[in-house]
Amino acid sequence: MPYATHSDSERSAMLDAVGVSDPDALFDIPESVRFDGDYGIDTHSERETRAAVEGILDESPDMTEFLGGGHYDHYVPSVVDHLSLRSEFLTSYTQYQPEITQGFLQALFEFQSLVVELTGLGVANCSVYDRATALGEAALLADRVRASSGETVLVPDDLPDRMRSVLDNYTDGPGIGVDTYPTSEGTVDVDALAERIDDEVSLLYAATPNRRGVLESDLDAVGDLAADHDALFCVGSDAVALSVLEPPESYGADVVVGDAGVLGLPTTYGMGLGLFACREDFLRQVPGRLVGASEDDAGNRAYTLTLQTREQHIRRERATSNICTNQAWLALRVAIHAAWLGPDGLTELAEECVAGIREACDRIDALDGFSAPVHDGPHFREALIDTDEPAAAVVERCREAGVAVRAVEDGGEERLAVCVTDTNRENVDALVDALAAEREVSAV
Amino acid sequence: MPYATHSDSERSAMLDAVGVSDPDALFDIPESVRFDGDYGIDTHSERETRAAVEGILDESPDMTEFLGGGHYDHYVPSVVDHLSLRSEFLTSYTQYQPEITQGFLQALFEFQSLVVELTGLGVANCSVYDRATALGEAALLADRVRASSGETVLVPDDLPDRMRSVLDNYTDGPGIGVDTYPTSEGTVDVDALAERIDDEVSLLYAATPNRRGVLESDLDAVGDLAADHDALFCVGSDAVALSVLEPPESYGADVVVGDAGVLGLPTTYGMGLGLFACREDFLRQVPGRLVGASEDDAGNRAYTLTLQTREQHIRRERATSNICTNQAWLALRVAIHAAWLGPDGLTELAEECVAGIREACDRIDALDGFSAPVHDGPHFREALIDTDEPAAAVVERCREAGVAVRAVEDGGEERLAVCVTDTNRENVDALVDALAAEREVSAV
Amino acid sequence: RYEPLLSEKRSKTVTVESSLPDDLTRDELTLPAPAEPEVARHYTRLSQMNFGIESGTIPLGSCTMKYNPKFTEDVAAHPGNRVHPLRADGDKQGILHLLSDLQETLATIGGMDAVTLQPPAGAAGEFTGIQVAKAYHDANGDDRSEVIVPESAHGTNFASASMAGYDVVELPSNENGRVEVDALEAAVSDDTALLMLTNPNTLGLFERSIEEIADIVHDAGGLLYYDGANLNSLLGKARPGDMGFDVMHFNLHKTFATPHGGGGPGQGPIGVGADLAPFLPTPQVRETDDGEYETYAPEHSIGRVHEFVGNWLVLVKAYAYILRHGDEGLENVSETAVLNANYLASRIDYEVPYGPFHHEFVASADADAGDVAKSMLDRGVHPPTTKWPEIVDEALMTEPTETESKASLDDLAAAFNAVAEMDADDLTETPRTTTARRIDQASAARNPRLSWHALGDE
Amino acid sequence: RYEPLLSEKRSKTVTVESSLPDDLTRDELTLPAPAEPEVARHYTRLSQMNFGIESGTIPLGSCTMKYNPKFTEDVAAHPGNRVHPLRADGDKQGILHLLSDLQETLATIGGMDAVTLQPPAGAAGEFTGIQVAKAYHDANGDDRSEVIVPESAHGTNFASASMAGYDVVELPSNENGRVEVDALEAAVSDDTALLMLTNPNTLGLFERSIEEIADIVHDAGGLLYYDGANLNSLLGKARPGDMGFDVMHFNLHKTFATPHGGGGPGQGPIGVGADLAPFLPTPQVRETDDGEYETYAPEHSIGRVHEFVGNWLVLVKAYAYILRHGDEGLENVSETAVLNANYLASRIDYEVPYGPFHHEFVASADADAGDVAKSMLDRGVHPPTTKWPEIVDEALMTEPTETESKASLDDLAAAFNAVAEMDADDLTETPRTTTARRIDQASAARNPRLSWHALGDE
Repeated sequence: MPYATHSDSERSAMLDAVGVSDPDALFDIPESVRFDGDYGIDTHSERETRAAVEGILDESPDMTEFLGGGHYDHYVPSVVDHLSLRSEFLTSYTQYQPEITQGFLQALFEFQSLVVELTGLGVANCSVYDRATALGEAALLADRVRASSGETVLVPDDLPDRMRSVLDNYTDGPGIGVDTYPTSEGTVDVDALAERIDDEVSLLYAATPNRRGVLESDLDAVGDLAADHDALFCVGSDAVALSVLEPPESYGADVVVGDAGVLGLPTTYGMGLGLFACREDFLRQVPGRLVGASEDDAGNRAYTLTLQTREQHIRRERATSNICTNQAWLALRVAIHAAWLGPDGLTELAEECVAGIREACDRIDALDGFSAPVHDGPHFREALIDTDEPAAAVVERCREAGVAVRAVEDGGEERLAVCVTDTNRENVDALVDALAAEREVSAV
Repeated sequence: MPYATHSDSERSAMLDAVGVSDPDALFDIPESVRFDGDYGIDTHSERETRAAVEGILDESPDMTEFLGGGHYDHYVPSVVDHLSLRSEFLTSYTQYQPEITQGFLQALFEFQSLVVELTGLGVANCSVYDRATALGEAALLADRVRASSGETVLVPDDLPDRMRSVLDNYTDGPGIGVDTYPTSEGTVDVDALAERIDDEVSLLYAATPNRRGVLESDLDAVGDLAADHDALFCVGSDAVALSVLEPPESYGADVVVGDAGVLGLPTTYGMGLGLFACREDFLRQVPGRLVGASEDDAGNRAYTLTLQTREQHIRRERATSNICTNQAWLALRVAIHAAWLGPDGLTELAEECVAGIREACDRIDALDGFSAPVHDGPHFREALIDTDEPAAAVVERCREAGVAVRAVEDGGEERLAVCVTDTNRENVDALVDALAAEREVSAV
Repeated sequence: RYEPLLSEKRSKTVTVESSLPDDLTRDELTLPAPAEPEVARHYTRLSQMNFGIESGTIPLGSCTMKYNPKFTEDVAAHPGNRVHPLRADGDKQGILHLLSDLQETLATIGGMDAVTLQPPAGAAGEFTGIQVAKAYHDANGDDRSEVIVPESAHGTNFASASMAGYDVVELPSNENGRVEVDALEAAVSDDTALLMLTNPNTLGLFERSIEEIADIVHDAGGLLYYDGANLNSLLGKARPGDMGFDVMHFNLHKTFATPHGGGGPGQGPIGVGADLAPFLPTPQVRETDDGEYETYAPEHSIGRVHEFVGNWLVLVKAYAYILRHGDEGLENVSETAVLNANYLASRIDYEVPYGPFHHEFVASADADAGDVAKSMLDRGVHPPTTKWPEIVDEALMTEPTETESKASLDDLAAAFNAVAEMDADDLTETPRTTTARRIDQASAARNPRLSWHALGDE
Repeated sequence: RYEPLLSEKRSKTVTVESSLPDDLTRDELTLPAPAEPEVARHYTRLSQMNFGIESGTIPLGSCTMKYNPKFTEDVAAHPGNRVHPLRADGDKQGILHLLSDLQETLATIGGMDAVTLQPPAGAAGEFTGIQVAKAYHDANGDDRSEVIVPESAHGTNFASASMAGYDVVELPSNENGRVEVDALEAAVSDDTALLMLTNPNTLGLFERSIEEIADIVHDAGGLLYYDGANLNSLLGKARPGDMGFDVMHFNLHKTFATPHGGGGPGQGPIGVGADLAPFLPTPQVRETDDGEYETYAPEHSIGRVHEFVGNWLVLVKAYAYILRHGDEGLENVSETAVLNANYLASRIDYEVPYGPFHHEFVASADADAGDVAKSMLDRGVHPPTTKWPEIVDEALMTEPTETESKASLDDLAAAFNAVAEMDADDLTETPRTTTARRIDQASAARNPRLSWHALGDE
C-alpha cells in the first residue's frame, strides 16, 4: 500500500520475528465483533485521487464574494505558505520534547507576544479553535474566578447566532446562564446595559467591530459597568482591527477573545484560530497551551510549554479546559504573516478595512433604493444596507450575476450585509453594477 | 522596495559609513552613458503581480493534448514538488563549497548513478540543457576524440528539425559536417547506412524510440557499422524508455544522449534536461559537471564536483564545453521521481507508454478513413497516423473539439502525430470521438 | 545556533494614523519589522530547530504519528476550496458534496448511522459526543449525572466529561490491563450517562469483553462512547458500532494522516447510532433525491460546537487519504501498524508487561522514563510517550505506525537498547546533541515569561 | 549525521517483463526502491546538508545570489503554464503574450532593439550572441576570426568564443583594473569579430572609457558583446545599448532573482541592436495589428539553440519579478546592491585594492584565499568567490546583493574579520563545524567514482 511498503522479504522477516504467518493473527479481536464486510471504497492512484477530489470541489461556481459574518479574507503572502509547509513545522507533534522542538516553541512564543502587544493584556495562550469557542472558554474562565459573585454571562443582543449556539454548549455543563443586553442604533446601549447588569453577572461581553461592522465607541463605560458589578469584562475583536484600535486592556478588559485567523489562514471554506488573552491575575486559570521562556542546562535561553498542570493530560477532570490539539500551525502562520506585514503593513491593512467599506457604502448609498450604511459610526470591513426591495430578492439577483452577498435580519428588518477587504475591494464595481442592474430590471 | 528594505536609520548609517549622502553618488558612470529615461513599468503588490501574470497565462484555452514531438508529460508525484522546493535546494548555488553542499552533491551523484544504470555506460554528467544540446555536445566530444579520423556527424533523415537546427549551431564553430542517412519503413535502413558511412564520420547517431515513435530493432548492426569506421556510436533515448530497453552500452553505444526530463519536470510550456553518458575512456573529455565520491579529513565519505579542469572556469577557451549553469535542480527532481517510482514503478510507466499508444492506434485504426500506426514495429508513446482527409483539416477540426494533435510531414506525406502517456490515456475517448466526428461531418 | 526573536532583530514603533476617531485608536504599535528575506531566514532557521515526521520516527503512543502524504497538501491548495462558508447551498455544491461523502464514509468505517464533521479536534469531538448523549438522555426525561472512565483513559476523556457537567467515575483496570468487569458492574447505576472507552486501550489491548461491557452499560440505561484515538488498529478489522458503541469520535489527524501541525489543527468528527442522530450539531449535509446537496438542522440538534465547519482543510486531506487507500489500503494500514508494533517490541530490551497488543505497546523502563526519553533524543529519534499510562512503571508508550520501514524500526530498537545499556547517572546528563540542552521546566513555571515583553532587555 | 545513498538503504532488482520483443528489452533493472516516507526523509535530510540563500548570505562575486521571492514559485505553478510547446499559436495566446511582453521589457532594460528568450543559460546566451554576430559578419561577407576578451572576464566568455570557432585574444588590464585602451587599439584588426566585456567588470569597476572602447572596436568593423552577469548594478542607471554594445545576454537567474537551483536551470536571453535582429534564433514572438500574438522566424535566423523555449518557468518567474518591482523597485535594487557592497567593504579588514566599485568588490586575503573561505564556513556564512579574478592576489570576490540587511552585512563583516585574525596554520584546519570536514579533491579526481556502481561494497 502506498505509504506502508515492506518488501516481501522484510515482511517475512518481521512475521518470523513475531511468530505469526499473517498479520491478521496478531489481532486479538473476538470473532463476534470482527468486521467481515467492506467499506466499498476503491483504491486510487495519487493522480486519480487528486482528479477525483478536485473534480468534486470544482462543482462549486466561481463567485465574487462580499460575505463576511465572522469569516474574513485578507491576502496571505506566499512566504506564509512556503515556510509553514516546511515539514519540520507541518508534520511535527505538540512540543512535549522541547529540546528538539525549539523552533515551533519560539514561533508560538512570537505569536503569544503579538497577541499581548495587540490586546495590552499580560497573558495570551497559543490558540483555541475559533472566536466562538474562545468566548466559551472565557465564560468558563469567569465561572472559575468569579463563581462566588455570579453565574450569568451577559452578551449583546446582536451576538451572531452561530457564536451564541457555541456559547450555549460551553455554558451548559456548569449551568452558567446566558442572557442578552440591548443594542440600539447599531451599538451597545450603555444605559440599557446599566439597567440590565447585576451582581449575578460573571462575564460581560462586547465586541468591536460588532456584528453590524460598527466599531463600538463607548467601551470605557461598558468596562466600568463590569467592574462595578465584579464581572469580568470580555472584549471581542480581531488581530487586524486591534492593530489600530485602543488596546482593550486600556479600557478595562479582563479577557480579550476573537479571531486571530484574519491573518495567515489559508483561504478556504473555513478554518478557525481563536485568540485568547487575559490579565496575568488569571494566569493559572487560562485554558490551553502556554509557551514560556526558560533556560537550558547550558544557560541558553530556551522555550517550553509551561504551567501544564492546568491541562487535561495532567489535571484530568480538574483541568482548565479539555483542549489538547489546538490550532498551532495556524498560529505559526499568523506569526509569519504579521512579521511579513510589520507594524506598517498591519496598520495599513486595518486602514484598508475602514476605507474599503466606507467607499463601498458611499457608492451603494448613491444608488436609488439603497441606503448604506444603516448605522452611524465608523465601520470596519462590514456594514448593513437597507433596500427598498425584499433583501432576499436582491441577494438572489446578485447571485445570478455571480456576486455573493447575504441577507440578515437586523432589528426586525431584512437587510443586506456586505463585507469589503483588500481582496475584494477591486470588485466593488461588480457589486454596485449588480445592485444597480436590479433596479433597472425592477423598473421595467 | 519589497526585498531590499533598510530602515531609514540603517540607510543613513550605511551612507555615513561609505561617505556619501545618496547611493547614486556611488555610481561611477559617465554622464554621457547615464540612463535618464524610464522603463515604463509600474510597481505592483505581490497580489497584483500574481493576478496580472496569471491573467495573462489564462489567455490560453484548456485543451486535451496528444502532442509529443520531444516534449512528453508523465505524472510527477507531489513529493517531487515539495522536496525540490525546499529552499536549501532551490536557492542554493553550484557546489563550489562542498562542505556545506553535501546534500545537493549526493542528490546529483544519485542522478548520475541512475543514468549509469539506465545506459550501462560508466560515466554520466549531472545534466546538460536538453536532448538537442546533448547531441550537440556529443558531436563536439566526438570531434575531440575522433578528430583524426573524421569530421562528419551522421544522423538519420528523420532527426527532428528542431534538434537538427541546434546541432547545426553546435557543429558550426569547429566546422563539423552534418549529413543524414536514410530510414525506411519507419526505422534505420541499415543497408543504406552501410553504403553511406565512411571513415570521415566521427559520430553516428540513432534514436530509439525514433521520431516516429518506433523502437529501433537493429541497433546492434548500426553499432557495428560505427565501430567498423572508428566513429563514435551515439544513441538517443530517454530515461523512461531506457528502463525497459536493452542498455545501449550492450550494443556498442559510446555515448548516450537524450531526454532525462521525461521524469521529474514540472508540467509546463517547456523545460529541458539533457542526459549525457559515455564510456569511461572519454572521462576527461566529458562536457559539464561531474560529481564524484571522495573522503573528508575525518575519513567520512563525501561528495564533490570533480575533474573541474575540464571546465570553462578553469580551462577557459580549452574547456570541454562552455556550460556553467546547467539543469541541476531538474536533475534533483528526476532523482526524487525515480526514487519514488522505484524499479517497479519505472518499468510499469514504460510499459504504459507501450500499451497506451498501441491501444489508441487500435481504436483509431478501426475508424473509417484512418490507418494507425503507419509504421510496423513496437511503438513508444507516439505514432504516426494516415488519414484520407488532409491532415491539417483533421487537426483544425480536433482543435475545435478542444483536442490538440499535430500534423507532420513524413516521407512526403502529411500525417497525424499522436502521443499517449499515463496523463492523457484516459482521454483517448475524446481523441477518437473527435476523429470519428469529423468523418461524420465530412460524410454529410 | 541560537536564533534571536524577531523582536530582538528589528522592532519598529509606528504612530498609528487612522481615519478613525482618535478616541477609538491607539497611539502606537510596536512590532518586529523584518524585510521578507529576513522573515524567510528566521522561520527557515526555526524549522531547522524542529523535528517532524520527515525528520525521523515519532513513536508517541496514542498519537499515531504517521507519514502525511504530500499530495493531500496540493488537494488542499486547490482553488475549489476557496468558498466562503456563508454562501447559499446552491452556490457551494462541491463543498457540500465532499462533506456528504465524508459523513457517509466515516459512518461506514465506524459502523455508525450518522456523522457530524464539525468538531475541530479530538477533545472537541469528545465534548460534542457527550453533549449529544446528554441531550438524548434529557429528551428521554432521563437525568443522569455520571460518566465512567477507565483509569488508563486519555486525560481529555475526564476533562471533556467534566466540562459537560458530569461527575467522573474512575474505573480500575484488572491485572490484564483491561476493564475490570466486576468493577464496572459495581460502578454502573441509574446515574450512568456514559462509559467512555478506547479500544484497543492505551496499552494496545483489545477489550475482549466489549460485548459484555456494552450489555452492562446498556442494561443500566447508559450509553457507550468510543474514543477514536486508537482507531488506526481496527481499519478493515472491526467497527466500534458493531461492538455496541453508541457514540464515537474520529481523530482525522491520527487515523487519516492529516498533519499534526505542531499541535493542530486537527478535526474530531463524531459518529452516532440512529437514536442519537437527531441530536447532532447543525448543520448536517445530505443528498436530495435530485442529486443536489443541502444542509439541514437535525430535529433535536444540540446546535453548534464551532462557528463554522471546523478545520475544512483537515476534512479535505482526510477525504483524499481515504480515497487514495480504499478498502484494501486501509486494511493494510492497520495490519502493518500492528505488525510494526509487534516487531518493534520483539526487538527491544525493555520489558513489555501486557499483551497481546495491537498498534501500540507500553514498555517499562528500568530507569526514569523521562531520562530515557532525553537520552533517546541523542540517538536522533523522537522518544515514546513517557510515564503514562501509570498502570505501567516508568511507562514508555510506543506506537511506531505503519509508515515506518523495517530499517527504521531496527534503528529505533537500537536507540532503545543503547539507552537501556546506559547508567542512570549518564541518563540525567542527556540530551547533549540537541538544539537546546535539558530545559528547566520548574523555573519556567515559577517565573512565567510568556511574551517578548516579559523578557525585557535580557 | 551521515546519510547513506538510497541504493545503500533498499535496492531492488526487477526482472523486466514487457510486451515488447525480447531482443529489445533488458533482462533486469536495479534501482533504489524506497517507500514514499523514506523518499521524503532522505531528501529532507539531504536538504539539511545544503546551504541556500534562506540559510544565510551567499556573497559569491558575479553570481548575484539574492533572495528569490517566494511568490514567483506560485506563479510558476499556475495551471496556465501547462501548455504543450507544440500547440498552434492560436491555442497558446497566454504563453505568447508573456513571451512578447518579456522580449520587449528586456529590450527596454538593455537598451536593445530585439531580444530572444531562448538560450537556456548565461553561457548559452553568450554562444548564441556570438553565433548571431558571426552570422551578421558572414552576411556582410566579412570573414573575421578573433574574439577579444579581457583577462578578468568570466571563463565562459573564452569557452563560448572558442566553441563558436573563434580564436580568443586576451586583453590585459591596466593598473586601475580596467581595459587597457592602448592594448585594445593594438589588438583590434580586420580579424576582430567581437570584443566581449562585462561592465562593471569583475572587479566591480565601471569601464569609464566604454565609449572610446566602442568606437575603437566599431571603427575596426567589430562588434561589442555585453556579458550581463553584472547587470544588477545598472538597473535604472545605465543601459548596455546606450554604451555602444551590439549584443548582450541577461542572466535571469542573477539580475531577476530566479532561484539558482544548485546550478540551474537559468536562462540567458540575448538582446541585439536592429542590425543584428534578423539573425536571432527562431521563433520570435510579436503582437499583430489585431492584438493577437504570433511566432515568426527572423529573416536570417541562425536557427535554434534549444529544442524548445529554454526554461519556461525561469521566464515566468523573471517576468513576475520585473512586474513586482517596476521602474522604481528596479532602480532601488541597483542602488541598494551598490550601497551594500560599499558598506560591506568599509567594514572588513582585508584590503580592497581597486575602486570605486559598484555591486561587488575584490578583496585581497593575506593568506590562502581558499583557506579563508573554509574558515568562513565555520562562521555560518557562505564565503565569497576565491582566487579569481587573478589580477588580485588571493582574491575574495564579494557581491552581497541588495537583499541583505545591514545586520546580515555586519555579521558577514564580522566573519571576514574574525578569519582575518586567525593564524595561517589554523586556517588549514578548517572547516570544523560543517556537515563534511575538508574534502580531498585530489583523490576524487585521481580515482573518479561517479556513481553508486563505482562504490562497490565500501
